[in-house]
Amino acid sequence: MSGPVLRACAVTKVYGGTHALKGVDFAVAKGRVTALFGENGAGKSTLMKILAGIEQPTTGHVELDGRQARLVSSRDAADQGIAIIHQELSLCPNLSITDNLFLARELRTTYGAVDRRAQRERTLAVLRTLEEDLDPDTPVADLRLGQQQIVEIARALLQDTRVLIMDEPTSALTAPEVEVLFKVIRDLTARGVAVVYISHHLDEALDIADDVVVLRDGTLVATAEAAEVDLRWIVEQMVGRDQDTLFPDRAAQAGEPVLDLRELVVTDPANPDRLAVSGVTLTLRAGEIVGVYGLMGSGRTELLEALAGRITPASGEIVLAGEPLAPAGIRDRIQRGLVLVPEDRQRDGLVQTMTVGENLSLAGLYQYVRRLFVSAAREGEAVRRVIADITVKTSGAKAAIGSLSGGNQQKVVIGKALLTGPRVLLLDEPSRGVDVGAKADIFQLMAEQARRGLAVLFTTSEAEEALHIPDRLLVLARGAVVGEYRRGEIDREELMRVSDGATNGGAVR
Amino acid sequence: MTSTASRPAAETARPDRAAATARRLSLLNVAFELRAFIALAVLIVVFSVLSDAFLTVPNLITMTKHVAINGVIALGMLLVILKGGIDLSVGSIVGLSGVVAGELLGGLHVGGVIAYPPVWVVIVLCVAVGMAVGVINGILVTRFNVAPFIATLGMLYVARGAAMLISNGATYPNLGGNPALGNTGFELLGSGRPLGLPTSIWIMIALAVVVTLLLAKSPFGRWLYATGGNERAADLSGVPIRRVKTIVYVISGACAAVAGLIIASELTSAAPQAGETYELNAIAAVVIGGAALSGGRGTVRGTLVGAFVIGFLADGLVILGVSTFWQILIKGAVIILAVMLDQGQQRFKRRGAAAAAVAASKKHD
Amino acid sequence: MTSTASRPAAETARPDRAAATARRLSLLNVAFELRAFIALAVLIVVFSVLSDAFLTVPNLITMTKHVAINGVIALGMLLVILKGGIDLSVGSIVGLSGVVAGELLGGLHVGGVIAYPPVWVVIVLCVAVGMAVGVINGILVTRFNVAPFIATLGMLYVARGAAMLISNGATYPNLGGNPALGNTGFELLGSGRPLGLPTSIWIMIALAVVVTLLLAKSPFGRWLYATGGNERAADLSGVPIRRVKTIVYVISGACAAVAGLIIASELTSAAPQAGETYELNAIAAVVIGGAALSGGRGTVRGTLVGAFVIGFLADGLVILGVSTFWQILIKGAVIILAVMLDQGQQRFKRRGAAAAAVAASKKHD
Amino acid sequence: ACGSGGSGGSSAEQPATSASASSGGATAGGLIAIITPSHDNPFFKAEAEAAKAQAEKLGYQTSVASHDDDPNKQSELIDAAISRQAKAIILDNAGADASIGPVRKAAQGGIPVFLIDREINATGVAKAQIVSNNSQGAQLVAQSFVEAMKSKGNYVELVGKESDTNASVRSKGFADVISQYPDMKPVAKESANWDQQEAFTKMETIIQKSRDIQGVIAGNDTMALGAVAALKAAGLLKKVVVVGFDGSPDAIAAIKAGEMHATALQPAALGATSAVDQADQFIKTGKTGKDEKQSIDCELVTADNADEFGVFARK
Ligand SMILES: Nc1ncnc2c1ncn2[C@@H]1O[C@H](COP(=O)(O)OP(=O)(O)OP(=O)(O)O)[C@@H](O)[C@H]1O
Ligand SMILES: Nc1ncnc2c1ncn2[C@@H]1O[C@H](COP(=O)(O)OP(=O)(O)OP(=O)(O)O)[C@@H](O)[C@H]1O
Ligand SMILES: [Mg+2]
Ligand SMILES: [Mg+2]
Repeated sequence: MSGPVLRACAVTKVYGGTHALKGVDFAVAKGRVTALFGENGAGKSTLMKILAGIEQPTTGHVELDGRQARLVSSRDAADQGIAIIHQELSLCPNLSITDNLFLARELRTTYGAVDRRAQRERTLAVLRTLEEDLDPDTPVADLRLGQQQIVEIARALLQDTRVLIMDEPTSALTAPEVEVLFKVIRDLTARGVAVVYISHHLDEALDIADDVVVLRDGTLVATAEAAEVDLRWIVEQMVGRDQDTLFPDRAAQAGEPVLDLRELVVTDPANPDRLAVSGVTLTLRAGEIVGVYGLMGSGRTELLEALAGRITPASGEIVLAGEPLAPAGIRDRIQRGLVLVPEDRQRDGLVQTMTVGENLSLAGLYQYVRRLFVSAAREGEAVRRVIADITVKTSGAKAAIGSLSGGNQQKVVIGKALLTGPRVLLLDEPSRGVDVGAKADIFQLMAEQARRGLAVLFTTSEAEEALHIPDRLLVLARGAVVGEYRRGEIDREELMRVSDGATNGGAVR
Repeated sequence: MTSTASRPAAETARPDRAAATARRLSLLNVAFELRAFIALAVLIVVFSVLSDAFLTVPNLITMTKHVAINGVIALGMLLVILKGGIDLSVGSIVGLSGVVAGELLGGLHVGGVIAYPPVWVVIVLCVAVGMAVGVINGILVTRFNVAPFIATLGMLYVARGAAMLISNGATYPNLGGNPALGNTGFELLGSGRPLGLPTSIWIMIALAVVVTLLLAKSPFGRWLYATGGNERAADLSGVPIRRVKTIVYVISGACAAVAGLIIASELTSAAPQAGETYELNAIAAVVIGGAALSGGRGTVRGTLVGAFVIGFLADGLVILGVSTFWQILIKGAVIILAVMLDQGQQRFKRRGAAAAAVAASKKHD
Repeated sequence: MTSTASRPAAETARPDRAAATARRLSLLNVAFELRAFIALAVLIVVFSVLSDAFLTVPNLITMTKHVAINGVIALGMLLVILKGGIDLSVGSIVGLSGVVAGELLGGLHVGGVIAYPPVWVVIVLCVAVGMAVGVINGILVTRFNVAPFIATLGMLYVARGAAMLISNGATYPNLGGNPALGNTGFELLGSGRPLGLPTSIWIMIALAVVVTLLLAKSPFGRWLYATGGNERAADLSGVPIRRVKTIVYVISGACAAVAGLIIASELTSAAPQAGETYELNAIAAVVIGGAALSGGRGTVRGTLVGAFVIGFLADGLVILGVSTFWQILIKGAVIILAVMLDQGQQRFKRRGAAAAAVAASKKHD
Repeated sequence: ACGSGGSGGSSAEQPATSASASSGGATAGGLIAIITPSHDNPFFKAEAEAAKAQAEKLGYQTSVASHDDDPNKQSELIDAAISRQAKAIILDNAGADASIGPVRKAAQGGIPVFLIDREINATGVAKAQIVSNNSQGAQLVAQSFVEAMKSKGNYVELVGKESDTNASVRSKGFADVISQYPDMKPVAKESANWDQQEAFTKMETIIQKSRDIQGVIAGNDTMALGAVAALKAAGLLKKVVVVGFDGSPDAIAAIKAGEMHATALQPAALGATSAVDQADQFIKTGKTGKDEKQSIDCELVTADNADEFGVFARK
């Protein structure tokens, strides 16, 4: 077809101690969709940020139309027709949809004022294209996650773009919304726009792609035409080995029931208009690993947070080892053996101003107190043991938490939970944002803990993980359990169908 | 993937009870939204009942004139707070601006000759001095990443020290100017009454209109709210956040300088210690007016009402002859109560919505 | 974060050079870590050179005694700032505590009889009053979600008003007590010299030791750093964040009350306006000492050094006979400069780490 | 007794000559520490400058500092003077009760303290207390005020900072006189914290309460001038008698301009110079030759004699 519009040449990027990109050559062509694949932390977002002028390459450069481009700010890039939809939502919650769409590129009247009417009309038009029926004056804070993502998309569409970069645009969208988006993308490519598409929903990405590029550990490992490859090939390239070895082999085992919940109802703390969890009943047994699969916003996090005592359920009952729990109280539950590894480790898991050791011992600190003071000896001993036990790669307990890689940071959060001596371990997306090796380590670790008699409940957004890791899998849709399966009882297609919430599935009960 | 996404059942079903609860609560919300107005109304009613002298047109004008000084400073402070910052240096700028006016009206020594700049030049230069302090605040915050609290705390001392040094601690006694020197008219800022209202009220009104327009109509206003709401997102969208941040400190400095000029003009004298602790009144006005210290939330209307609450409270207590000591205590209590109302409002909002959601789901089951 | 694009070429060519740079930069870091000490050392050297009277044992003891008051308040403030809050009410608590002491030493009217509580009871009750103000601050912040700045600003006025009302604005003249009434000894707090050092210095030392232990050894210290570093993470780890937050305000109130007692004892009289603006000195000491206003970072050592910098600066300027006006200006400049140094340090750190990473990776390849 | 003497003759030109640095090499006489309240008040400034000039004339080194009416800061400044082994301290103190301890501390440290302007509630501690007679001055001004108001009418009193002794002494002095005239009606008594802007604002508010005001009596000139500005703005100045206290140059100018009726001039320069002279005497001979308590009477300044006064002193 036509030549590359935008191209990264031998781009390297170093953040502090991590090499996010190592000499990557990457190009996108006019009128084509290039899908970029890679594990978490492979460097996809970093590469896109460099193409969009948000980050500067440590070495290497970016070419636009064959000439070296100077992209030192997102504004530069926007001026040259490069638009990006960010992976993390970057909207101002206090502004309306219209204001967000036109932020820093306001339409002006002849007097220089913001032309609200014109902006509103164009907002309506672009929302119509996306088949979204929203009032342009709604504050973004009042939108649900998926709608916010649509606002992000709309913002990119508003610009007169030649290159459109979409970094996980669909992570919170429903299937029909994705369909609409794909239609829009096809329209754009037909008009000659070059599109980069990143998604962890591999099949979906492969669906829309013309070209496929795979990054692994900051290195570009493969390029191909979409028509010539299949999912299996992509995963192989991404992971760099046969993916089944990722998952530990273990036989299901289940002992005594440890945790019982009955008809648990939780309202969404961020948006009390909706129920995040509506009537979940579930039993966890010692030594078993139970997975919870669901789309974004299906209520997994709220379910786990209600179990951990962070949010108070609206109704329902939680029984731990035969004793009903008080409605709230994280501390109480930790001491009774119920502990949560949160999904967002930066926001909820780690204290960045503290050392590795201090982070590890934080939740279980009460065990080392001797006569008012923390016994340094006991604490140090426990910390050393857990570092060795779960193989955290660090220079020592006194290292700054920020010096660790993402995977090792995640291990620290898990280690912190383990140091409380739990009976039930709750993990919310434990594999999110960690690299391949660490991911396998974490699953190994979960299996090990289960073998020692802990009950493990974890959530995931990855179908493969959902299918391979847990002894028992619950599928959540709109806050309700829509299916429950033992390992091997469900395949990928069925999982996708059920998790949409349209059909009720479920074999065992 | 062809399944049609039905809206969650909770949303489609409309149980009347839940909806009614929700409506009732949303009425409550409106009431709370007006809390600053309510606080003001309560004050006015209480004082009117307790004193005949309170609710008269001349007294209202006088009180509004007093409010104007804090109001002008608070409007500048509003912008800084909208961006998520704070400006502790405004009180010192008030003093510095007056001193500079005093110095300039007393004549500029230019190479052996003394030049007497006309009043408009003096005013422009004073405002420029306020803006210069704002620029320093802005540079410290944006370039050197000094926390706004600390940067402006430092400038609180520096500007006050400068005012003291320029004036050598003395008060400039007579700012009336001299017709022979062509620099009269300075006192009009304070004592003029165009259309029957004191100049300072007109200045506050004009400033309020300008800031309202700035916030509501100009791109800068959008950028400011965006920067305060989510700085990273604003940055990624191409908002020049450093410029926005610097500008708000500059405007705040200019507003404080204008307040300093009004005070100096009203007294036709300028003291270097003028404006001490005014920053606290301005911050209180902005926060009572519903702004969040974390940024992104706040309005001109609210800020003005906040300034009126503080000003009317102070004057009303004087009219009632309440002791100074009680005045101090009551002021603190009012600040806390007004802000607690705000928290109450937010909690009500959340609880109301939650109740509605649970009710809706129950109906559906 | 985005401005270092031009350096790479040189570094790729010479990995060993990069490593050397990294080492050099990390040495620099150590130097910057000590910046508060350096600032103090510079002050001491400068003042010693300029005045013979400065570096003498009696003068050092005297200056340290002056530092002690701000030091005691600052140690309480440190805890509040570590948690990510701020306490503006400490200055008013200083005044209130002295007034309560004055009132109690003058006798308590209990049902027609006047009781004269012994000095230790008076001290305990004064500290309790400070703690009570802290409890209110804590409740406002944790239960009513009032921003710490506003809650403690309100209490600044309320506590000051209360001090004025209790004393009716007057100073309590003679806190020496009466042997006949068994309430003598209050002045020892200020004028006693156990082991040759003024009591207030011992109090500061004792408090520093206690706070150091609290921070370094107790679970509470760990909880506090965690709450200030990342409140959400602390919460999820079972840290009782509300209790932690309330406690820091209570301790801060207690420290301020102790400072008020020291002042009243030194003067053997108590004025209701004592302690005005002391909150700013305390905050400045904590921040100069390297603490972050955002919480989670700060040390007792740094805070004390910060208090010494502010105290020695003030006393040294007096000894040199620098004019009051310059003193104000220089104080502001020192606060800003000290904090700018901190920012410089952080930037160096980041650059050093990047250089080290590049060097390390080159070795691997 | 000392009020009318012309001995302060040299003080008028003092401010201009105080340029020489005080931190220079050793001076034979040693150090005299001069501590006054804030330097942003013209009265205290004049006082400090007069003392400094006199001390330097007598061959002493000086150090000038202000305690901002903070007793604790005053205590620290006295500590600093003790550390530096000052030969004497000239002090305008920060509170009649709160200052006793620090003055005693200095005395125990062997440093004689000479109090000016304000006294302390103790005797035998300071070597001298050379105080303007606030009560006498207040009565003087009140008498003139009553006469100007023809012994009747509504008046407003602006009180100084309520925690300051001088505020209450003066207020009491006013009351001692005015209470003898039953037709003098107080309509408001407000504290304006010695501050001009606050006096202005409060006066404006009081005018709203009642425009039927014939007089304003203020605890210091700064507040009187604030009231003048407010009355002028309200168009009432011509009908209202305003009196103040201190005798600041600004007030004297206002008296000349007919905006104020009278003020009580405290001879700041006189007291300060006299204190330095006595300190010199004490250093050389071990005694001052005077009683400890010395009262300097205030002088009434009205339009009739305004021309005779300079900066807190007779010309
Ligand atoms: N601002 C930053 N500072 C330090 N390290 C960073 C920064 N941004 C990214 N990294 C690191 O760079 C590496 C690549 O991150 P990047 O976000 O590009 O991954 P990604 O492929 O987009 O992953 P994901 O699928 O999770 O979005 C990771 O190790 C990450 O931790
Ligand atoms: N319909 C909605 N309206 C408002 N906010 C929503 C909605 N759906 C999800 N959210 C928000 O998105 C976030 C993630 O959703 P939630 O935690 O409920 O689901 P989840 O299954 O854990 O999804 P994930 O962990 O993948 O984000 C939550 O903070 C939630 O408040
Ligand atoms: Mg990414
Ligand atoms: Mg989740």
